Amino acid sequence: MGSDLVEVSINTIKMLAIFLMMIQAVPMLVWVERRGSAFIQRRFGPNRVGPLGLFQLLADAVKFIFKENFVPKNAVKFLYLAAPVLALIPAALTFTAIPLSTPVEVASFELFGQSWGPYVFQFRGFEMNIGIIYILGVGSLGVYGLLIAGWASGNKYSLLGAIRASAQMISYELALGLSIVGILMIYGTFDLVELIGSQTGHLQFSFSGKEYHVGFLPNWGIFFQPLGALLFLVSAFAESNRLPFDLPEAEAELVAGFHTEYGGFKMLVFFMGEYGHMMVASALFAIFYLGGYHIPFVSVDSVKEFFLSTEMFGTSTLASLMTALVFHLSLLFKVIFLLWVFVWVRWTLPRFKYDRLMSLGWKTMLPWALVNTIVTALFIYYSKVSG
Amino acid sequence: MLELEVGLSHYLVLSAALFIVGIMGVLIRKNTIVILMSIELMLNAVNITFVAFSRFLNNMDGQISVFFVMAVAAAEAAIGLAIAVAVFKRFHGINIRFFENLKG
Amino acid sequence: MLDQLVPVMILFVVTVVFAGGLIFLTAIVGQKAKKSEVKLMPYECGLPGQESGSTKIPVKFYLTAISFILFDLEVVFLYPWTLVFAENVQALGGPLLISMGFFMGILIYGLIYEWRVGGLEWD
Amino acid sequence: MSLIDITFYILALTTFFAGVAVIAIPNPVYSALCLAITMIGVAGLFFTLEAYFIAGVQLIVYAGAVVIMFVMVLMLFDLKHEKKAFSKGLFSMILKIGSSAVVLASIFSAIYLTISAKPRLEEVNTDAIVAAKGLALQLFTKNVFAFEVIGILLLVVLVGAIALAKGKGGTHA
Repeated sequence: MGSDLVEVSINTIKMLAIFLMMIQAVPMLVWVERRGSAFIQRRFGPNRVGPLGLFQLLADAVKFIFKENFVPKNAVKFLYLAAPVLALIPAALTFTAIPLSTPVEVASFELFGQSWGPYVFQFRGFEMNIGIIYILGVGSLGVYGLLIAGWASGNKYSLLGAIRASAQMISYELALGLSIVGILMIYGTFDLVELIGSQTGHLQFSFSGKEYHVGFLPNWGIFFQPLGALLFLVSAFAESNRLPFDLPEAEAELVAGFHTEYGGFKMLVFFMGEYGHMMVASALFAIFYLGGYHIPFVSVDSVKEFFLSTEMFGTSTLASLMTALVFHLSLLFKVIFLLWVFVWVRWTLPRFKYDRLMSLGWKTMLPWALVNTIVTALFIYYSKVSG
Repeated sequence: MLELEVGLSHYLVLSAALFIVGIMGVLIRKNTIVILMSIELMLNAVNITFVAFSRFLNNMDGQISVFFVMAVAAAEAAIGLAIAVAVFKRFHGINIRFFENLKG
Repeated sequence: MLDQLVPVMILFVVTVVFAGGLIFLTAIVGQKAKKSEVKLMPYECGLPGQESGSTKIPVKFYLTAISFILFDLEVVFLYPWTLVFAENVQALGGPLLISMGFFMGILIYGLIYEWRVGGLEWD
Repeated sequence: MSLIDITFYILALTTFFAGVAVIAIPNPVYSALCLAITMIGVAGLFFTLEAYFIAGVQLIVYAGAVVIMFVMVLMLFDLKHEKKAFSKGLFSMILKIGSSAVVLASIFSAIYLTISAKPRLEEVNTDAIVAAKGLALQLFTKNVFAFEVIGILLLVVLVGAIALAKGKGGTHA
């Protein structure tokens, strides 16, 4: 968190800002989902409250706050109320560990008669040195929220729904872990910033000594690991219980599965957790396969030079801040596109039956992930060794 | 004797305490699965000692043995639970006394 | 070490305070309706629930949990392997490939065995 | 009492009291959840010992797989609240607590007598990826044999679990 008081306080404020950014993004995502589904089904989404229905979600949030706080009869009161919070914690802890943009260098400046030394602020919640292992570890804790919600609400069906949801989540966690192994083998590091750094410039790779340069394609991970990207996306859908994998909470099946007994604001916290997982999954996909916050053929220094030349953002601090914002927008654009894919798939694909869903996880995703790992290992071996 | 500056002995004291809690769990409880959990507790206490010594002696062997302890503990928990479920199906309860009449 | 662990703890506390506080807020601010017996019944979509004591939940789920643990261990052993493999492929490429090939071969055989024996079937 | 000590004491106390709660609470589902808290606490302790990769693996393997299996199976059994969770017999109870106390006393005295030089925990801030690479290199060069034996062990456990699960019907067949 840095050495002196100023750095620590700024880092804490930055972390809380990114946490609030995630929480605040949930109503926007719900709005995108409702308008998107309306667009797909050729009907108008919410458009009464405010322009284009943008304040509809604010109205919903206020309505949820005033709903009655209801605890069913044979529910375990403490765990019943704690479950939504447990569902939100993994999403919050993983989203703040994701690097959102290039670091901001602040030159030393004079303020209140004291000279503050030069700082470098990472454009992320907090700087986690084992990156992806931490995110996978905390991500695998997401199942507790489901299990406790299903068990504590004292309802037979919600318990069954919770166990089915957790069985589905753990089965697809295997394919998720294995698809990441493919990418790690190519870039050879756990740290996400290093991983993003090695995805700049145009697509080039060396195979047994000869260098291949593909001028028009950016050097993104998706061209090295197409199968891995597909596996990652599909298991990301299953991890956040999104359609076509949301059988355990489908209305028709088990009466909304593990959150049958939840209503009002507790339901909204569950949505925050689900959308948080969706944002983490799409941010990770953007980092692994779409080059993170890099713009395809534009290097960080050229953007910085451009801002230094303009007179408004002349000073080096403002220039590095503006470059960070530009690159943050590029990551944001990729994440928003992927979130649209989540919404788009939800309203076009039908839902899987439970045994088909589990057999897809174990009998197709896992074997293909193993094949992908083996092929990548052999490819790297032959491309490096015989050269 | 009691310094507040955290050193190697603090970690050893904590892992000893956890180990004793694990032993007590195995001795006191009658539910098989809670006994399996207290065995996991004991293995975790051993892991803390391994990592503490590997950190203070600056040598990686401790962490490698933690890796293997985790693998064996996970395998043991899996098999222990499979046996507990098999006993539950037969005796409709997983009290430790049902395990006396296992054959062999 | 500290500038990673302290933010995680701060954020954990902030999330719990934020979400828990809002839920507690709705408990205070929300409507106070009279406690009616029927409303508190677990939701059985209309049919009055027959409390049949212990429910017959298929035990298939624990086999999925066990095979998940075993294959998760395989994935966890793959992570350090990728670090070593990516870095010194020239020097150690061959023996590394053979050792991990043997390890994954065993576990792939385990998966095939489970598939053939029907461990992955869902009734 | 620098920040390192405060974080250590917070994590140590949560781990210890969650550990005691695992064996103290009669209802097994609560003790499984307290076991999850212990595992996360131990992962935090590994962090303070700068064993970052092992802390991540602990989170993935223990907190994210083993304890979830315990919680799922306990929820499947749906045991009614266990009245007699603890073994009866006052004399045997005294014997058990006495023997554990003797073992505890011997361990504490061993620690106190042998740790003459009390090395302090100061931050070495090793780079996590370099440490993980060193660990991995040693794992796959020096201990390759043990690594293969772990593979065989996992296969044996898988075959054993499937054989045990061949039984018919649900939990109340």
